Amino acid sequence: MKQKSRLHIPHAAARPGEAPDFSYLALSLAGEVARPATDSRVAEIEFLANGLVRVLDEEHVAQGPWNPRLDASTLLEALRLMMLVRQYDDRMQRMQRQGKITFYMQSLGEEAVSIGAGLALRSSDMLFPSYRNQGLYILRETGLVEMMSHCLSNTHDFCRGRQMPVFYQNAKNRVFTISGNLATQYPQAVGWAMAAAIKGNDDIASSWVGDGSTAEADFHYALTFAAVYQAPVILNVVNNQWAISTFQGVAGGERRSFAARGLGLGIPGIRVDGNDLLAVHAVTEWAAERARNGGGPTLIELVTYRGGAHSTSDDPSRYRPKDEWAVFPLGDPMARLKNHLIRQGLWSEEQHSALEEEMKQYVMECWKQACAFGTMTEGPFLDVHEMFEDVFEEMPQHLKRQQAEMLALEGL
Amino acid sequence: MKQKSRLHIPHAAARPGEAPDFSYLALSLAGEVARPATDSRVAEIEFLANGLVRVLDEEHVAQGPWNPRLDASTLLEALRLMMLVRQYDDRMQRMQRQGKITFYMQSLGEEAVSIGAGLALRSSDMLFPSYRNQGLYILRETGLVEMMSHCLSNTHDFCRGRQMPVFYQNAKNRVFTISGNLATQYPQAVGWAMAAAIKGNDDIASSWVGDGSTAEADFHYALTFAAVYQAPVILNVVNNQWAISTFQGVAGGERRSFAARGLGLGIPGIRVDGNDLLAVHAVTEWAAERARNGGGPTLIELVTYRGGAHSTSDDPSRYRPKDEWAVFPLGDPMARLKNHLIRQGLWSEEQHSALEEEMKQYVMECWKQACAFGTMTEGPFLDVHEMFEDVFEEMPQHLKRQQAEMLALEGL
Amino acid sequence: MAQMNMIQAIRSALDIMLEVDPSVVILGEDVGFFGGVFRCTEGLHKKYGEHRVIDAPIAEGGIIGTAIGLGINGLRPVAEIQFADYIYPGFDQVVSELARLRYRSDGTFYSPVTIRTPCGGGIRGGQTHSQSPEAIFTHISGVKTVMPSNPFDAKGLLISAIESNDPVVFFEPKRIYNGPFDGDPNKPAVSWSSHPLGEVPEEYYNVPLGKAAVVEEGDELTIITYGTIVHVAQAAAKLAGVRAEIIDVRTLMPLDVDTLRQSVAKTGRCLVAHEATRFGGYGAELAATIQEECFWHLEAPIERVAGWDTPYPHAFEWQYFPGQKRLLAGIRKVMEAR
Amino acid sequence: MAQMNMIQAIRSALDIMLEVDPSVVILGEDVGFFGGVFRCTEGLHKKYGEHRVIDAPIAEGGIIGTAIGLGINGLRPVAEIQFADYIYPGFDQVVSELARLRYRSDGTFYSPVTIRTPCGGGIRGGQTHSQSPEAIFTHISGVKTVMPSNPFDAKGLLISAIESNDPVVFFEPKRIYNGPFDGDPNKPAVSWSSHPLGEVPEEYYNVPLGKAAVVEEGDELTIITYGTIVHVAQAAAKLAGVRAEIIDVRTLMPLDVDTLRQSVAKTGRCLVAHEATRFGGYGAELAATIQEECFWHLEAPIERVAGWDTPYPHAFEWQYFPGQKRLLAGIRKVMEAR
Ligand SMILES: Cc1ncc(C[n+]2csc(CCOP(=O)(O)OP(=O)(O)O)c2C)c(N)n1
Ligand SMILES: Cc1ncc(C[n+]2csc(CCOP(=O)(O)OP(=O)(O)O)c2C)c(N)n1
Ligand SMILES: [Mg+2]
Ligand SMILES: [Mg+2]
Repeated sequence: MKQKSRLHIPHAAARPGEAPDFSYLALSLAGEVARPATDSRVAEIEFLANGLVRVLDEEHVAQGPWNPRLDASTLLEALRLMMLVRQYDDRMQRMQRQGKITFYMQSLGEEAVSIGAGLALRSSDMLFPSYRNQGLYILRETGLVEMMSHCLSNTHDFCRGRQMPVFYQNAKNRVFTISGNLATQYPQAVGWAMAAAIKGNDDIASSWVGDGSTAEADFHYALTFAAVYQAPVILNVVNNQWAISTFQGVAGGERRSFAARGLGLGIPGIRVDGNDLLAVHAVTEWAAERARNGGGPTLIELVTYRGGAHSTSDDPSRYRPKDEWAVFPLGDPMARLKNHLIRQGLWSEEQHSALEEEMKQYVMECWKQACAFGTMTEGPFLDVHEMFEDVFEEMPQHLKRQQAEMLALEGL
Repeated sequence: MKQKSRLHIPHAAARPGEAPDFSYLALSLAGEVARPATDSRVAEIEFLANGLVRVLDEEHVAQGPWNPRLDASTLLEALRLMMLVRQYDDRMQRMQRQGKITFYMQSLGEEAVSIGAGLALRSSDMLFPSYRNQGLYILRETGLVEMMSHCLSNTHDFCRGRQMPVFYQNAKNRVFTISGNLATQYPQAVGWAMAAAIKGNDDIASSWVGDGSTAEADFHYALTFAAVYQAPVILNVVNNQWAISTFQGVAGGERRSFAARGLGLGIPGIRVDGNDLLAVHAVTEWAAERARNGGGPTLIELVTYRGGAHSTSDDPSRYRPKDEWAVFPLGDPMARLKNHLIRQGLWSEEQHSALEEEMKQYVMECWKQACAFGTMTEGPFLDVHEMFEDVFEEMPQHLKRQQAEMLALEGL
Repeated sequence: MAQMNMIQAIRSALDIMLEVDPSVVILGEDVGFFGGVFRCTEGLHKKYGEHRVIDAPIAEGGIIGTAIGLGINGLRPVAEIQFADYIYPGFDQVVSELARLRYRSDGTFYSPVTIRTPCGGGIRGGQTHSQSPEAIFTHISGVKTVMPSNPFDAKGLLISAIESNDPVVFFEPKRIYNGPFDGDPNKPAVSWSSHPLGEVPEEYYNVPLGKAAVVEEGDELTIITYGTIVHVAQAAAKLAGVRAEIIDVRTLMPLDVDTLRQSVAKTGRCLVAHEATRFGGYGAELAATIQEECFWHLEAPIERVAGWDTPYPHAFEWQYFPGQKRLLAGIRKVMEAR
Repeated sequence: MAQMNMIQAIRSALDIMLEVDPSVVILGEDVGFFGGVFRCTEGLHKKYGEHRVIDAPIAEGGIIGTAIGLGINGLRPVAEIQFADYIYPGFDQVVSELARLRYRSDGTFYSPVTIRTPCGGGIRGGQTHSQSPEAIFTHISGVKTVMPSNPFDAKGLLISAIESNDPVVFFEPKRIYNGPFDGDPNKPAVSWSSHPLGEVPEEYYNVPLGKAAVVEEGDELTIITYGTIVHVAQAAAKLAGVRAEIIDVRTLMPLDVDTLRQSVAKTGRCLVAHEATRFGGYGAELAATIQEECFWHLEAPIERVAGWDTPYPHAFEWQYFPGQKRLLAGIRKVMEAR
């Protein structure tokens, strides 16, 4: 090319070897952002998409109008769940490293996103998670043994070995099956919510995608249909700053918050500190109340940071500074809630380490139980003939033939 | 269902038999909306997406900062082109009714959208039109005989009978080939603009879709990529209030303007009176200057009304009041420009009818010439063997075989 | 019994299902107040209300994606894609989600969506209003594919499709909406009233998915086809003067192999015909299957007659369309091969 | 000459094309700074700059749609779709635009886009990281479809694809990125260095599109396949002890029918094999074509060995994958049929 390129290419704030730099993150103080009525007109509450709703301040005290005023038991339950998610992640990550499972994805540093929202919703509300919302499955009592068994594709796997690890499901407790295809759950959640409205009940749906996934068509479909039919749905964008190797600017986050994406359709947006469990709980409650009362959809951007690698197949040291998380301005959601509880005299370091120990044991126990249902190397194994089931409600002739052919070949 | 549905269903303001009602249309006075510098920050110019940029007032006088101050010859040229588009439409519509062509789509009432924009852009700028932008092809000297020949699929058809009527093209003068698939040209225009930026020249691209088409994925892709790479592109949404039988609310226009759709990505939006040629010219000029200077994309919503049926296959009397257009608050773009010229003493009713007469003759002449290249019933006809060409650059063996087989069957 | 064209038969099926099953909802572009560009939902919006017959934004992927969600929440959605040529933006939701939901969740989640879409040419629609993309759906594990060739089947198969808990892509050959078409565009159009299968019961009935229909019995040649070409094949066989057994596959996936096998075992000669482009088309699966199942009975290569491997050109619609001439040539080729 | 695995060979092709043709640009998810999740573009971002090796938003349809625009404006885009399982959101831009542009504009517009995408299983990727959707592209008039089975072909074919003014969908069987794979997951992995076709020239060369390769000569049986299964077929044929002629189709569309015809005319027996699901798969086109072209030479029905008609299950990857056992059984069936 003769002339120099004039194309704008978004640049990550820091790459390996450079000093982390989060100056691009617009922050607000805890308590700074106002809490409007849930029936406010969108035009009046656009500020929610620009500020950052925060409750916990630097001294770990809950501040301002968004303080959900959760009782001690709820707060302790939230901490327990976040700890459990982290312990679960830690164990499974190591099991993958030891070759016990084929693949794993942690939610390290994003635990408040799932736990804060999950606790603010009703058990009758339907959840459409992404693969980094294991917290929602744990909170909805999917059972660690069951989740581990899934990751092992063993005889106790709730999807009978059909999906690779971390694609959980829990129909009984209304958590959808995770898809490997990004964002596809988003319009499905809107459709589910439309059905709830058509039936005339006040169930709502909530779905989660990552910052990078917002570029997909399904994000646009979901926002459009949700706006047109005023579907009772909460659409969450988990902005953990990275999409594998590309930072959130490559998804269009350089000029405006993801929370603002729906404003052009008349969908209110809330930008929230995703590492502040109280704030996440509060904005979810706000959006749920709005939806239940016929106020339609809300888009929530949860600002957080992907503390670990994208997945066990990924090596982030190739594309981002190793120490970024350590200096992330919104800190570690678990430490922040823990300190909040300690500060209130509801919790202590001793209790914390004790519970942590206990959990390590419990998770270890669960892993042993899960392995009893079979591992990749030792039986019991799933019946191979089952691989032909559930393609259709009833197995058509050609699949019966293929099944017979396969069993014969396997000498079964 | 036991309970009553709570789903929100958008309702057209008026249906057949009801009185037209455009009270939902937010209007501004001519000259009311400010004209910011083209290098303004998006946050400072959001008002452009809410107001309605207008230049011509009720007295047909040009008002305010958006007045492009076009000289008399340009104004007369604009009027001439709009008249020509309408005459062309009128002739082709009647030819379809007489069975001379298989299909047709008018742009009745939307002529200023194409002519106003086309005159404000450089001939080196690339245009990616929708099927209702015939004005752009006429303005870029595609030739009525050529356009008619295309609609006849005759020996002079620039796409050799490959597409149905109205899917024009003009590579030489930089107007893209129209696709039957809605909105697909939108990300292509962004890609074209990205290439211009990569090459380092200051060409820009401009594309058009309808209000209904904004729900398609390609609209989202285009906005996202344009924002991320700050592509030098103008993205136009022609809001003619209807998408076949569904009104613009079904596309998400109930709560916010289409111009606001890009704000969440940091793309400035301008809502403009699409029936005011001066206003259309002015906003296009503004967006073009911004793009050329590295300011990136602009989304322009052109508020207009589809004066005719969706296409010759459509019957609007089934879904909208017959007299809607007559009371549309933004009137008829051609009448408005005509009156503006008359008011300035640059034009007269006599001259107008004379020119109209002249044009009728000219268009009739063109039709005759086009028919000389073949009609649906009388030759000359295209060579049928050509239907196998251009699937690939060189015809592969299997197509050569099929071609031979076909020619044998046709006894050729 | 009543006289119905295919549009009326489809509307009747939708009407009955909306009536008998309160969980049935329809959504699509222009299907509501207007009643659909081909009028298949005319009157249903008024009769069942705007909450059950829903005008959707122009987003095929959004229509199918939300339909999946409606289905997961206990409704039984029927989505209309205005033209099969415009189904591609919704392809991902069909392949990656609709078709896979039951499998990946071990049957705990599924969505009984039916996708109706008009297909095929012969209406001067050019390359973007004439396509027959059935083959890209028959290759997808987890969705059933149907294409009726007459009003009676259209109603019965559509009712089965809606009642099925499996997703179904239901192709409607638009050229024969108003009457059967034997492939000769110069003949005056005939209406369904003159055709036995234009006789359609007003009330509920169904035609099971997965069963082919022997349209004409014969012992010299088997012609396997579906949709519009069924009628072209009948005309061509008559012209050729062969005792052809003509089989209308009706359900493309799952395929009724037994009916095909029995016929070809009897005739020993087979022609496969469809309107879609030839290369990698559904006819390839038919031919591959037949030679596997009936190789020792075959007295001649299986011949494929299909649309050429080009887009559907506006000017040469009738040279593109596999009409009587092409079928006749195909029949002759199979009959003369030895 | 150098030893290259398939990733290095693909990178070398991209490197050379970026070098010799300033209009070549690469875009895709994670292809820039990071170098791609499979490392195929590693180092190119640094070497040629961020304006020619571009990190794209996660939107396959946007990547292909903008790539088309880049191509219309004189650039030569190479788009990477991270996994073939994720190409469906871009399907509409491929079918309705990329494949049709030249035709609908009478050749005045075209866009020479190459779409690279890793496909196939055998890497424990489950149903959304293992698919082989080539058949839905081979059915689309206007796009060429390629799948190499070794580093030498991968580089040569990719260079031809990029140089072609026709759009090409270039499938890369990810299981053999690092070494040939004979279908036995229990054997220790072998690297390309031990394989003759792991010998790849550093410099420019091309392998023409549309030409199949006879991988092994034989006169008892013809095995037609491509991608990973080429290596499985070689192992199975050895096990079976048949003198099989093994043909690697390489370019699926347009298909090199002559090479196939000559071989089957010689052997009289034919097996078709691929990893993709069987029903309506590319193997159907191969079988249909062969029986048309070689019917009178055939001594047995053409056998198809393919992935089962289910999604690719994580737990039963090796029961799903058409390995040596399945090919062996297929070979025996064809050889014993009489
Ligand atoms: C349709 C589709 N395209 C690409 C991928 C490959 N992929 C998996 S995760 C991922 C990054 C997603 O980033 P983000 O949405 O920010 O979520 P996060 O991983 O950060 O939680 C990509 C590109 C996919 N799974 N699906
Ligand atoms: C992908 C796709 N879906 C559906 C259609 C059918 N269709 C053609 S025009 C049209 C309405 C478009 O309305 P709008 O975008 O407002 O443009 P207008 O006709 O009003 O100018 C529809 C649904 C199509 N051509 N392409
Ligand atoms: Mg992310
Ligand atoms: Mg419109």
